[in-house]
Amino acid sequence: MSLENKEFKPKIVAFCCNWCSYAGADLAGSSRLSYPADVKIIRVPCSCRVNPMFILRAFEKGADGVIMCGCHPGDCHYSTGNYYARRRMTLLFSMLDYIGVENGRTRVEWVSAAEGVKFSETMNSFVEKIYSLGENVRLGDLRCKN
Amino acid sequence: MSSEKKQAELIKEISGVNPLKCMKCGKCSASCPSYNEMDIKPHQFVSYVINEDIESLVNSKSLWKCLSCFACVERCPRDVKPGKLIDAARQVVVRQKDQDYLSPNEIPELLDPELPQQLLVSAFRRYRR
Amino acid sequence: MQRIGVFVCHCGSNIAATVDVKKVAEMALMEPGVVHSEDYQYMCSEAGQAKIAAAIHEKGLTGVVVCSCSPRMHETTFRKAAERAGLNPYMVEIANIREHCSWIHKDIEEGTKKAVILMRAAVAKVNLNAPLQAGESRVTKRALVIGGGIAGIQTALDIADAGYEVDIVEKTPSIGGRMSQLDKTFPTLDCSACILTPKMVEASAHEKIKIYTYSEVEKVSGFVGDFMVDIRKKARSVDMDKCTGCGVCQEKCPSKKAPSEFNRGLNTRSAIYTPFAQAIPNVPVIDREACIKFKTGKCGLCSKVCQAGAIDYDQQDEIITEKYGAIVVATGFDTINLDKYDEYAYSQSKDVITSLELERVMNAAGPTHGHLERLSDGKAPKEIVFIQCVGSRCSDDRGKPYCSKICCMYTAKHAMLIRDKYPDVNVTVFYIDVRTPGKNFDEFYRRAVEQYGVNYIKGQVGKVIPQPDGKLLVQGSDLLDNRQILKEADMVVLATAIEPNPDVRKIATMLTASIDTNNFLTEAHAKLRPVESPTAGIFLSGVCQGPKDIPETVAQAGAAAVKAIGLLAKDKLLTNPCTAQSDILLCNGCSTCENVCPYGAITYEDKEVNDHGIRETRRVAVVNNALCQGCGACTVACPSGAMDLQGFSNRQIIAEVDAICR
Amino acid sequence: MYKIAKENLSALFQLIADSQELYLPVKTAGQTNFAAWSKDAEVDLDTLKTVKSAKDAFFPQSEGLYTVKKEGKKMSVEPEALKEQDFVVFGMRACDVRGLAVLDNVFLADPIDTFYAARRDHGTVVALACHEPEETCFCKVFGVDAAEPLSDVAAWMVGEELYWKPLTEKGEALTASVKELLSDADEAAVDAEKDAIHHIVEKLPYMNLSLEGWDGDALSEKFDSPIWEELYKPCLACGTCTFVCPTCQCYDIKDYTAGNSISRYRCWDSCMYSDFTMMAHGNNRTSQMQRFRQRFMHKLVYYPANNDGMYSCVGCGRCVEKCPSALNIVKVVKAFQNQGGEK
Amino acid sequence: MQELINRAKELLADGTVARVLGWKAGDLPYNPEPAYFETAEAMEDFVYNGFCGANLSKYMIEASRLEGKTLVCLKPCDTYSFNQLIKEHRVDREKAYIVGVGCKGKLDIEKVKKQGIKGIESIGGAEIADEAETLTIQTIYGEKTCAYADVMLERCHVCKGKDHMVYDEIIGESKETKDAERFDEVARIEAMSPQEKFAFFQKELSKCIRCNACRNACPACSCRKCVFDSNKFDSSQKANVDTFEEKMFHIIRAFHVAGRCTDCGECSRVCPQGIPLHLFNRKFIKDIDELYGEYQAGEDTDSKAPLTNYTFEDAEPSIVGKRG
Repeated sequence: MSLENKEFKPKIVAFCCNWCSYAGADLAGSSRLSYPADVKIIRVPCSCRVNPMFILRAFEKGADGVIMCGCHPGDCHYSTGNYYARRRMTLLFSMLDYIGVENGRTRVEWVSAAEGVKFSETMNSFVEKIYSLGENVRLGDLRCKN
Repeated sequence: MSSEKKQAELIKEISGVNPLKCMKCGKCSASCPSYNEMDIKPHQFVSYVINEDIESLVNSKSLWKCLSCFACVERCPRDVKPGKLIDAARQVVVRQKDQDYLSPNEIPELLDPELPQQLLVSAFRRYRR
Repeated sequence: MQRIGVFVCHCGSNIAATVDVKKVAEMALMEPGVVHSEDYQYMCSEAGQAKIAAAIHEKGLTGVVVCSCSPRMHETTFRKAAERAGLNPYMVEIANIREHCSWIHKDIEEGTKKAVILMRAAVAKVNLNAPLQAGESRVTKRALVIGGGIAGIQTALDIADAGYEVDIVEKTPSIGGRMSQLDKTFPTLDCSACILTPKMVEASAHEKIKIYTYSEVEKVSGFVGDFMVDIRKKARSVDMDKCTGCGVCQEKCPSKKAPSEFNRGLNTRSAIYTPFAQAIPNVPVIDREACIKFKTGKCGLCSKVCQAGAIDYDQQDEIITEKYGAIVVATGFDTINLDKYDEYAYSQSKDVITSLELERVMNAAGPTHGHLERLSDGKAPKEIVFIQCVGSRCSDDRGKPYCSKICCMYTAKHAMLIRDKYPDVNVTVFYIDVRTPGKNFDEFYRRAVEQYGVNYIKGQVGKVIPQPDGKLLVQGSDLLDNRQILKEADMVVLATAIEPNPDVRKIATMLTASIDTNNFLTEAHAKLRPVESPTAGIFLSGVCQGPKDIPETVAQAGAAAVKAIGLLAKDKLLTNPCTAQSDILLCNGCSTCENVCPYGAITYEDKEVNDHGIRETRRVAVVNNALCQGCGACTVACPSGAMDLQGFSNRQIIAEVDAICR
Repeated sequence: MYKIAKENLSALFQLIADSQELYLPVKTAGQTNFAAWSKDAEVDLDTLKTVKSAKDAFFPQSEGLYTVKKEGKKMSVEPEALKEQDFVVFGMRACDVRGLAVLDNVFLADPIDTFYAARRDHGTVVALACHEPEETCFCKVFGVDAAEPLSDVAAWMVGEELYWKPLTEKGEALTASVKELLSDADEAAVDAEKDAIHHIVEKLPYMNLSLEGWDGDALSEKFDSPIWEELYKPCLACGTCTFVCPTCQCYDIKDYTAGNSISRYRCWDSCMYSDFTMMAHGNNRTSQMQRFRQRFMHKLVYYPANNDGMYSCVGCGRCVEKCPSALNIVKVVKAFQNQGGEK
Repeated sequence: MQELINRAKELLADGTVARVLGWKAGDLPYNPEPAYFETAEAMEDFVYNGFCGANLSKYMIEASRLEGKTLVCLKPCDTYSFNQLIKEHRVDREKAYIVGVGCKGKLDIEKVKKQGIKGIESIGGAEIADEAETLTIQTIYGEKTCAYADVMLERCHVCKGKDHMVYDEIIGESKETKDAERFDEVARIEAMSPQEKFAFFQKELSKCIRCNACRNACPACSCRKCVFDSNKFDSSQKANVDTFEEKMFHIIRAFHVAGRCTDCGECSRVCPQGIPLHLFNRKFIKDIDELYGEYQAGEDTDSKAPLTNYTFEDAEPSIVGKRG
């Protein structure tokens, strides 16, 4: 890893649904399963609440990676929310890939309330990926780069 | 990785089977037409792979007694397919023995007109994947 | 501009060990809108809550941020505390600096930095919070039970006994369900009919219970406390008020070729029929597919012999619309189709039967009048083989991945009953595992082995081969003895997997109740809310939620009833105020939101709007707050941003994003 | 009068760019617009009209005004610096040059727009005569001569030569700085070119458009005309006409929050937009008809009323080419003519 | 065209329709404008030729609120948009009398001019009835010609077909103009390296002037107030201050019309900077077709749109990285 990368502290936004993934993150916390502090979680009622605008907004404002977590398909608290979210995110990610944004910068994982370990592992691997990709330069507003 | 472990992994890879899915119901052994001639029974193939005792498996009589009728593959409720495992074990042996491979287009020239058609079909069925 | 107070909890050392709480409190004062900040040992304690209340009073706070443990833990605590101090509870937000920060980080500098950012995000959100009021909705004090088996009957009785009206909708001509088809019940071996029939009678006689048999739920609208349900009463062709249940019509009916549903098709019934002798109501229906009168126009014999003049060939389906406050689903189960298991020769031999069919064979009212005999030739069997887990615990698409739970016990029951009544018959059970958790269950199974000499063999059957002499050659394996077994049997009984009644998918869709891949209805919480559907006002009773035996079903039925009673006992319901709201000035009326709403909470109305001086009537979305659960699917589906979610608004979430990325 | 061989133009551009910024028509992804010169830029002087006019060079589509920074509870305001560096805009057309005069009347009148003024002070314009004016052109209607690009330096492209004539002090200064690449020339070739251009202009359909009845006094007569109700109908309310126009000068002021700072910037606005001049109480133009009317009334009535009869249209014809619904100022003028005829 | 005019006059006369929505001849040979005609006399100015590219479905949103029926001339591809608008309750089918007009491909004057043809006085061969394969263009520099197919709009080369999806009657023949595969260009970009993709879109989008022509011409962008004009997301934007804004705008616009866009090509047609905006929409269409089954928006008025639908087995978002 280059010297630059050592100094690089990525900003990572994680959208977590209230019923599964946020609880999974809580479980990771109470189980003391660590993951890098670069990840900051935003609680949403359901993965279907995550608007592509939020994800682009995060990148605009300087995020280096955005991950969305929700209940496993079939387990949505609102029964169908994550199905819609899955299609929306698939299309959005595909578009970002299409315009040349590295596709590792976005990810969706389904994490249940019981999967503290998975939550922590997911975050660790995602952060690692973002470190390997380095700073997000393709999808940000220059004015936010201080 | 020990060579036994490697071989067990290889068998899993070739067969595409996850032996841990086995719930030890024995339906494979119940279905097997060669059961009585086998020293290691079909349901035991699975545990030999799990326990990475490939040595015993490849040296068993069963390895060559399996008819590849695939009754166990068809009936296995857990998608474990012991027939595929034993088939994969044979592959491992074949590869170890450094034998030549044939490509399908070489076969016609080597064909003995007396060769039973069934043998061919069975061979293809076995090795198509 | 809000006046926000930030309260940073130490949580003893849980937070304070890895987060510099003083620093977080100090940094909070830099944030826009923050007028007060402090830290305290235990914010959730009485004293901590008092600090929040004091600050609300003294500093005139309009918003509160508590940096503490997960909102899933204490959000309600702090919101209630704020409410007691006169602040709208929805002006409180939690920054989770324990589970999401202090507990997973070791470095205090890193932890503090992150805690500050989480605090900032919460402050940014509160800046945009608006006071929310929980709405109220009324409760119709009447419950609907879908399904008239033991689960439905028990639920209905319990609700009715609490003094509320209950309607049961049953698809078949009689209530009773699967239990009415059973002969004896484990582990006590008492007669199924003897314990079920009194319940059926009690239900039908109960003044608070109304039973719609031969009826189906057609449409459900509305929401918790106020469901509107259309019930289709299928044409019975018999006037229920006039019929005396004498049964003459069934005797005289010349069409007797229809397979008897009640006897699992093992024998036939007349075209006009009651499914079984103790049917309730004891009023027959005409099977129009089988009836000669309906097929050819000629006959009419039943009408001629009916002294009550109850036969009515012109009867039409009738739609009844009724309001309910709560709905209990008790749709039960059926056995799976065995077409894909041709190795067991089920469709080839009449002597290979399912356990449910065996129940009918053993039953005095069954096709053999209770005599154990081969259905092919009527001979008494000498050798019977039971095969367990047929279609259960199966990971391919032939069967079901789950354990059907009841088979081990009923097979022990069957084996025991046969050995008891016919000691000369050999009984062999091929099993994978014998599962007997339950009171007196394992004792029961051991009795079958030890007292009755049932031969249990660990190993599955591979194949059943019908022999020319009518015998069945069973090829199985004995895994413990490591041998293959070839056994000649006279009869083979398959412990067939059970699956939810196939109709339940349609019903779940109508109710917007969630359903899993196996068609079992999903409970709101696997452990803590096992009898409630995630959809408010929908409760689950019996096997529609998961495989169960009778005592469990009855227990769950009672639990579902209590939950329903708890709902019906309320005069008003408080609704979650974090619901979607449509801005009528921005709404296009495109129905996209309506299409993704899992609750049917969005409807469209033509409304008069005043858009900057332009008055016109527009088709706009209207959210029913009582129905909306606040998932937010609509807010993203809405292209114009007209639909927004209170408490998690677009601007609030964006403010959080901005604060984190700052 | 000087000249330079076309093949030496890149050397000329390099020389200019050595000492100051140079903007000129550059083709990017198939479209030609004014952009900063670079070695790799595909300079395109053959396309008559850039998509956007050269207005950006003096009045950019968006420009920062000031930034507010916050550290802790402390705030600081940093105004955006005014243009301090000299620059050259090469290849503007006569109509666009007139466009600058229209903007000058707005931005250089009291109170002076300092951002614009600074750019005007530092900018030198080399304008190019239109070799082949097109059917969408109607500059002549506004007294603009496509053959006489009156700016700091006027230039003509004739055959393989570019003729160069400084007209102002700034023009002379620029000429002096690139003298080494220029050679003296007589005016004969240019005169012939001018004749040829005039000859083409005579044949173009819009060049004789009559603006009779359109002046600063025509306010109520035009404003109240029922014709607008018909004219605006195909308008999709996009801002294409506005953004390609060399004279449209309306802007909006907006704030952008970038983490710990807020930058206030201005950006072009369009009177076609529903939120144009939106105020707290709402909007004083509530219908698209009103917004549509505003654009043309401004160009042909309000502006002349305040600027000694000068129209704020220069006849560049960009709106004629680019309107998605094929609407344009010529159609508006003609519609009123026809109406007059019928009455 | 005369048949169309006669029929329109008839329908106006017998009161079936209150107005006709079609095109009015422009003052140049290639700039007819969308127009309403309320009388037989006004119909004198009616024109329908190869330059009548505008998709009039969009205008029907407003026309649906007027008294009486509007006769609207829709080309085959426009009818998809109309159907989609019916589905979204944005137009009233009862208020429209749809005349499906024939189409033999629409022309792009920019492409004519790109061939170096200037000083245009008149254009022959653009009439629908003409069988001509070439356009004959009179210019002040003399007569020029160009092949019809060479100057057709991009969308006509990948024409969805000559059938009208919804109509009351059809007047005029349509011609098959498809001579390219719809997704070829998208596939070409997909095959690029991330750097190339980024450079390609960066270059194209750098031209964007945020004039909103694409949005305002788009029949799927039928919002009363666009999110980019409202403060609902703090996303109100007007200027191209930073390249990000263009990306945000075009991605979100494409996303909002995903599953609703009929690929009518208006966005690309109207873009003053010639940005191939259809490449965004078509990317989503291609993805939807590949991941969720073929779906053509506007083919009907009642099917579930891909983004308001789902199956349990839907692809996971990670498929994006796996497809390579």
